[in-house]
Amino acid sequence: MNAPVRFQALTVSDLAISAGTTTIVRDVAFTLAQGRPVTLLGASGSGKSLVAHAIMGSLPTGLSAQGVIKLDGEDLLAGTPAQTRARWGRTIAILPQEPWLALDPTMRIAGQVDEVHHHLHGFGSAASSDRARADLADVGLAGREQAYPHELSGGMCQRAAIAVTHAAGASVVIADEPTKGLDAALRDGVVERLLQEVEQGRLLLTITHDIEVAAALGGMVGVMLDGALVEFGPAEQVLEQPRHDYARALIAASPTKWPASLLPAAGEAVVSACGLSKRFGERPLFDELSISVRRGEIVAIVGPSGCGKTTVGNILLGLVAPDRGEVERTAGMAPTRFQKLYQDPPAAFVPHQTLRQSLGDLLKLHGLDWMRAEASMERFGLGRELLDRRPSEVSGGELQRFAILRALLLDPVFLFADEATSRLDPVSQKDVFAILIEAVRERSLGLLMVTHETALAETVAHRILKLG
Amino acid sequence: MTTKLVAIAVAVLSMTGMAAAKPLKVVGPWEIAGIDPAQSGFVFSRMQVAETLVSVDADGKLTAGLATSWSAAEDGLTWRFRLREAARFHDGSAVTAAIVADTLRKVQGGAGALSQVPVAGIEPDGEDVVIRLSKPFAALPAYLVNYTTIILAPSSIGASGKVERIVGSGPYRVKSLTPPLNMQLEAAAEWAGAKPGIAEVDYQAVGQGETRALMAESGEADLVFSMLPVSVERLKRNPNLDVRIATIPRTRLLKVNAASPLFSDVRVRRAISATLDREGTTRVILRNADLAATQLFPKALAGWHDPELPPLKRDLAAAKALLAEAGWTPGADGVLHKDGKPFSFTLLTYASWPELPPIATAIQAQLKQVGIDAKVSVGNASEIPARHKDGTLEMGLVSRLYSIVPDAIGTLRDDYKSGGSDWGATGWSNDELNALVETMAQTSDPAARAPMQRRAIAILQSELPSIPVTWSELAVVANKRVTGLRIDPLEVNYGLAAIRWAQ
Amino acid sequence: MSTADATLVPITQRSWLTPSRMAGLALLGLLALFALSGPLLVSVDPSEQDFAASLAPPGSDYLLGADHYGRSMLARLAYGARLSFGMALLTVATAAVPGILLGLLAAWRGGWLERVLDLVSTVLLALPGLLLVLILLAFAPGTFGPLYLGLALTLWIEFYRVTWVTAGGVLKQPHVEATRLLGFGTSYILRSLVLPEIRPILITLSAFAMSTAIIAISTLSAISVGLRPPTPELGAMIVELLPYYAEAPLHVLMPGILIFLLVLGLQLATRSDAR
Amino acid sequence: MGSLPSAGRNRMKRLVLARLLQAGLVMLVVGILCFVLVRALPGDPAMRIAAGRYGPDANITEAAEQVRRELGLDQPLLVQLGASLGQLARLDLGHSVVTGLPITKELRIQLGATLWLSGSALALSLLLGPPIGLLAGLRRGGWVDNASLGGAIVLRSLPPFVLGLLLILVFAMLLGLFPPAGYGTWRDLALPALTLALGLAAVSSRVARDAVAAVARTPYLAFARLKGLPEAVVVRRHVLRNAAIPVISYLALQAIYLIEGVVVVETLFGIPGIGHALVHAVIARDVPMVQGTALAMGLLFVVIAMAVDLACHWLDPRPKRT
Repeated sequence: MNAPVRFQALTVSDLAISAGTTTIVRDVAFTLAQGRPVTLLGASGSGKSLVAHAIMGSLPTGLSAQGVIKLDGEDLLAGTPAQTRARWGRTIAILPQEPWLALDPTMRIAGQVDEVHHHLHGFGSAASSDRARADLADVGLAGREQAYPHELSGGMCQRAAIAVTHAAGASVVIADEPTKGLDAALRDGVVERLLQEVEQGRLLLTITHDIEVAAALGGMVGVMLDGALVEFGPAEQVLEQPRHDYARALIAASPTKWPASLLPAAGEAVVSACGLSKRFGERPLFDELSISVRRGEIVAIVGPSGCGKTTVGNILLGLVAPDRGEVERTAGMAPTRFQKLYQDPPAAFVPHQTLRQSLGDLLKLHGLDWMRAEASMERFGLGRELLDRRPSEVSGGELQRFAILRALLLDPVFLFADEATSRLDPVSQKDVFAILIEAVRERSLGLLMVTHETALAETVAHRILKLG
Repeated sequence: MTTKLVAIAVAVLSMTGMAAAKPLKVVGPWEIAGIDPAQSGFVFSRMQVAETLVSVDADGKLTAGLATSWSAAEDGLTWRFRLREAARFHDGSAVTAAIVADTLRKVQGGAGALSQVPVAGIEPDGEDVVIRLSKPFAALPAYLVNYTTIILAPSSIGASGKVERIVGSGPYRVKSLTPPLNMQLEAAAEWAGAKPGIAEVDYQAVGQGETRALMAESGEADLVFSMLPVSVERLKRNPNLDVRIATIPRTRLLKVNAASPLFSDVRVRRAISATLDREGTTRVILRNADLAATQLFPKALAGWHDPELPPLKRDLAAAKALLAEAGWTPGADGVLHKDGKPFSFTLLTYASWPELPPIATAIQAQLKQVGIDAKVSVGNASEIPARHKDGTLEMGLVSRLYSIVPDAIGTLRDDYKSGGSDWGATGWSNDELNALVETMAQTSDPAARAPMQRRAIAILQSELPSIPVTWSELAVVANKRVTGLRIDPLEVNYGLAAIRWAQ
Repeated sequence: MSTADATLVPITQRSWLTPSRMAGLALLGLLALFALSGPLLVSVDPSEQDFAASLAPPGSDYLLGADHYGRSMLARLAYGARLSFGMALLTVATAAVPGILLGLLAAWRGGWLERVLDLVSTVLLALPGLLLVLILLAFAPGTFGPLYLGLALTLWIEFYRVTWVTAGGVLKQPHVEATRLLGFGTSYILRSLVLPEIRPILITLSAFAMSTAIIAISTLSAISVGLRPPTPELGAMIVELLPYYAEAPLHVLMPGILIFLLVLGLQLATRSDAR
Repeated sequence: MGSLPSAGRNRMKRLVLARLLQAGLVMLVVGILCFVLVRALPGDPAMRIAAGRYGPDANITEAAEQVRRELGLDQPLLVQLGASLGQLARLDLGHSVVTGLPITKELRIQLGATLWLSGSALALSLLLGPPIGLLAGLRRGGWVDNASLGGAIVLRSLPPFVLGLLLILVFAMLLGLFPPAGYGTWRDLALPALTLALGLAAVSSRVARDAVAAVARTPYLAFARLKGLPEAVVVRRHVLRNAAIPVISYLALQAIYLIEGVVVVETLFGIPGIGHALVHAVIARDVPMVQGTALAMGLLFVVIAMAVDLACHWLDPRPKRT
C-alpha cells in the first residue's frame, strides 16, 4: 500500500455557519493535531454536527460556512466545490451516524469497500477485492465479506464503515455520533477503534453527547451550546473542572453523579406477569420470565440490544401477545392509564401535526382543560413557541418531555419507558429522569424502564432485571 | 469511361434485381377472417388466386371465367358450362368438371348467394358442368360470379372436410398466408394465360383508413383500395399518385320497419325522405355531392337507374305537411306527438363501414329539425338482422351491396320478398313487385326487362320501404410507378395480373 | 444528511399556497367555470348542424370554429368538458372510494382478509380490463353506465394497491401505536394519521386516472364502442375529428388541449415542493 | 445466519409458487367468466358469429341457422358449460368459431406479434423513461424535471391513436424514415413501438424520478459521496441499483398497459396482435377465441409479474414484510 499522507494539524478558526441572514453557529475555533484528537460535546441541536459538515464541505443546501479551516496550510473553505469533493474520502472522511443506514442496503459490504479501491485509487478488480478483504479483516469482519448490511449488527456496520474510511485512505477522520444507539459493550469497541485511528497518525474529530466516550478518547474536549463553542480545553481539565455553566451541567449529568432518588415504599402491583415465553422466528427471546411492577416503583430491564427487553414491556402493555404466560393488570383500570415512552421521540409523534394540534386533539378526546396542559408545559420547561412546531423541528429532549407531559395528562398508573433517553444528551437525560422520578413519587405510578446503560439503571431503579 | 460503364452496369443490375425481387405491395381494408371461401372468397377472387366459372367486366357484362362459354336449353331449365381446357390448379392437377360440380353442390347447400337459385341438380358431363333448375332462372350465370362459388382444388380440403389451404387456378398462387392481415402471392406456373406483369404480390390488410392514405402518400404501398373520402382530395394533389374513382353499386339506406306504428304510414316514410339533406350529407361526409341518392340505384347500374324518375329531395315544408297529415303534432318539447306518444325511436347502425355512424349522426340532427327524435345506436352488424327477425327493429342505417350477384335482380329478389330480409324491407311487401321480380329472373332479354325494371324502381320510390340516403364510390390509389391499373366497380377482380412497373 | 442539528436551522415559512398550487387551482377554477357555466352562456345547441359551416376555422362566425357537421366547437367543447370531466370524476370516484377503503381495510386488519383481497386484486389485474369493459358495454351499447362501471372496475385496483402499501407502511410506525395507547380510536387514526400520509399520492393517482378515463373512453370510441353520437364527449370528439387532421388540425387538438389543461391543473394544484 | 443463501432460495421458491397458484386461478376465472358472461350477453350469439364469419353484406339470418346447428348452440347451457370447462381442463383451447382455425395456431401468430411489439416498446421505453427520470430526479426542480413533467402530462393527455398518427406524420411522411404501417420487419415495428413506448416512458420517467429523488435523500447516498466516489460512480453503483427496484416493480403494471393498450395501436398500424384479436372475438362472440386471448394475456401478465418478482428479489436482498 502506498504510504498515506499524514497531516500535522487541522485548525478551525472563527467558524460561523449561517442560513441566509441568520447565523446559527458562530465563534468556533479549535485545532486537531497528531495524537491529540478533539471531541465535541453538546446537546443535539447545539450545532456540533454542522461543524463537522462544514469541515467536510457537505453542509445542507441553504447553509454556508464562513471563517477559516486550515489543513496544514490549505484553507478548506476557500476551495471550489470540485476541490472540496476531491478531498472526500482521500483526505477527510466522515464516519456516519447510524452506519446501518449509511451502507447501501442492496450491496454486499465487500463491494462497498472494494469500490473505493477500484474507483478512488484505480486498482484492478482482483487487487481491489483482495484489498477490500484485507480491510474488512483489519476491522474484524473476516468471513463476513459477502454479508448485506441488514445481516450485520450495528457494531459490525460501524466497523464496515471504518473499513471504507481506511480504504479511502483519509488522514482526517470525523466521527459523527459514532456510538449513537449502541450499548455499552459495543460503544467501548468503537472507542477502541477510534483510538487506533489516532495511533495510526490520523487526525480525529469526534462528535458525541456521551461523556464516557469523550473521557475515553482523551485529547481535547469542546462543549457546544446553541451554536457556540462555550468551552474548549484538554479532556481532563474540561471533564474534571468545567468552567462554563452548561459544561458543568453536562459533566454533572452523568448518571453516576446523580443524587440518589428518595422514593417512598412501593404499593400494590399494577401489572404482573408470570411464565412469559416469546420466540422471534426461530430464536427464543426469553423463557419462563416473571415480572411485576408495583405502584411507586421503578423497575429496570437491562441487557444487550436484541435480547427482548422491549418485548417484555410491550407484553405488559398488551401490545404484543406472549407465546406462553399470563399478564395480569389491575382490574377496572382504563387502558389509557398504561402508557409508553419511545426510544426515538419524533417517532412517537404524528410527523405532519404541530404539537398544538396533537395536544389539542388529545385534550378534546379526553375532555381535559387546555390550561392544565399549559401549566405542565411551564413546569417541564417547555416554551409555548414549541406548540407551533412539528416534531422534527423540536429537539429530542424537549420532545421527550412533551411525550411525558402527554402521557401524564392521562393520569397513568403504569409507564413503560423504552430506552427513553438513549438518544438524548446527558443534560436532557437528566431532565427527563427528574420529571419521571417526580411523577413516580407524586402520582405513585409504576415505571418500567428498559435501558442498555447499567449505570443509569443502578442509579434510578428499585429493582433491576437482567436479560440476555 | 470505365466509371460510366460501371455506373450503367450497376444501374441495370439494380433495376433488374429490383424488378425481380420487389413485390407489388397492395393494401386494402379487408381482413382474411377465415380461409373458407364463404368467408374470404372475395379476397382470393379479387386477388386472382381463385376463379369462379363466370366473371364480369367493368361494364357489368358477364365474361368467361373458368367456364369459357355457357348456354341454357330451350326450356331454360338445363344449363351447360364448358370449362377452359388448359385450366390447372396450383398443385398441378387439372380442373375437372367433377371437381367443379362437387364444389358447386356443396356451395349450393350453404347460405351463400347460390342457395337462392332453384337448383335441382349439378352434374359433370365430360368437360361440361350441367346445372339443372326446377324452374327457369335466366340470372344463373350472374350467381356464378359470386365469390362463394370459387373453385378450389381437392387438395385444399383438409382431413376435417374444411378448407385448410387455398389452391386455386388463377394467375397468382398463395405463397404464404398469415390470417388475418397478411398474404403473399407469386405468379403461378400452372397459369396458361398471359403471365402476370409483376411476379410477386404482397397484400396487407390495414383497417384504419387514415393509415391506408398515409401508406399511399409515403410511397410505401403501390396500390391502396378504399380511401376515406376526406383523404381523396389530398391524395389527388400528390403528383406521385394516381387516384381512380368508380361508382359502385352500393347504397346506404334507411331500413324502416313499415310494420311499426311509427312508420306504417307511407306519408311518414315520405316525410322522412323529404327531411334528409342528402346533398349536404354527401358533400360534408363523402365529399362528393353527386352521391346523394335521389333513387335507390346509382346511374352506373345500367338498366336499374331511371333518369326520368322524380328525384328524392329535401323539402322541409312538404315533410312537415306530410307529418301533420299523418296526425303528428308538435309537443311542448318540440318533438312530434300522436295519441300522446312521442315520435321517438332508435336509429340502429354499425361500424363495419366507417361512414355509417357519421351519416347516422347527420340524419339524427336532420330528423330533429322536424321534431323526430332518433337515438343513434352504433352496434354490431348482426343486430339489424336480429332485430329485423324478432320485429323490434325501428330504423336501421345499412349499407347494401347490389353486386353480390352482378345482376341486381339477385339482391332485389331477396330484399323485397314477402316477409322482408336482413338488409331489405321489414314489415313491407308488394305483390306487384314480387311478380315483376320473378318474371325478370326468368327473362334474359334486356329489352323485355327494361320496362319491368323501371316499374320496380317506381314502386320502391313511391312506397319507400327503404329510404335511400347515399350512393357509394370506390377510391383506389396507385403509385405512378405502376401502370395498367383497371378498376372494377363490381369488385370481382382487381386485374392485378395486368399491372406492370412503369418504365 | 444529518438532521441532528435540524432544530438550529430556522423554520422556513410554510405556505400551503405555493405559486404552482395557485396556478393549478386557478387553471382548475377556469376549467370548472368553462365546464359548468359554458353550456349556460353558449346558447348554441351543441348538436345543431350547419353544413355550410363545415370545418369553419376559429374566429369566423363561430368563435372556435365549427366541426365537420358545422356544429359550434365552442358549444361542443363546453358541453364536452362538462360531460367528460364529470364522467371522469365520477369514474375515478367510483374507483377510488372502494379502492381506498379496501386498501385501508387490508392494511388495518391484515391476516386472511389481506391475503384474499390481494389474491382477488392480482387475479383481476391479470384479466384484460378491455374484456371487462367490452363485455359490460355489450349489455347497453352507447350508454355511459357500463362504460363507467367497466372503467371503475379496472381502475380501483391501482387505488387499492397504493393505499394498501402506503397505509401498511404508516400503520407499522410507532406513532400509530403511541396514538392508540393515548386512547384514540380507529377512525381518528385513519383520518388524522393515515389519510394525510396517503393523500398526496392518491391525488396524483386520481389526476392521472381522470385522464386515463377520458382517454379510455376515446379509445373505445375509436373501436366504435363508445358513447352514442351526437353526445359531445371530449375523447369521442377527437376520434370524430381525427380524419380531418390534415384540413383542420386545430380542431382535432382542441379537445386534447382541454384534457391536457385538466391534468396539468390537477398536477400543479397537488404538487408538493420540488422535493 | 449462516443459512442465508438457502433462506433466499426459499423465498424465491415461495414467490414462484404464489405466482403459479395465481396462474391456476386466472385460468379458472377466465374460463368461467368468459363462458358465463359471453353467454349471458344480450343478442343471439349465432347471429354474431355469422356476422363475424361472413361479413356485413351476407345473409346473416340464414347463415346463423347453420352456425347454430354446427356449434350446438341449441343445446342446454349447462351441457355447453361442462363441455367448455372440460376442454379447458385438458388444456384444449378448441377452434375459433369464426375462422375455424385452432386457437393455439391463432394465438401463436397474434401473441407473437404482440410480444414483438410490446417487447420492443418496453425496450424503447426503458431507453427513454428511466434515463430522463434519473436526470430529473438528480436535479429536482431543474429544467429536465419540469420539462419531463410537462411532457408526461402531454403524452398522457393524448389518445394513443393521435400520438401514433403524429408519429407517422413526422417519421414516415416528413422524414421518410419508417413505413407508416405494416407488419413483418423491424422497420415496421419502429413507429408502433415508439407510440407505445412514449406512453410508457411518460409514466416510467416519473416513477424513476421519484425513486431517484427518494434514493437521493438517503444517508447511504450521502455516505457514498462522502467516501469519495466520483458522482458518475455514485449514480451508477448506488442510485441506479436502488432506484431500479420501484421502477422494475412498476414494470408489471406497465406490462398490463402494454398488453391491453395495444389494441388501437395494432389497428392503426395494421399489426395482427392479440388485443385486436380480443376485440374482434368479443364483438363476434367467438367464445373459444375470447377465452384463448384472455387466457394468454392473463398468463403473460403472471409470467411478467413473476419475472419482476425475481428481478426485485435479486436486486433487493432485504426480507420483505409478508
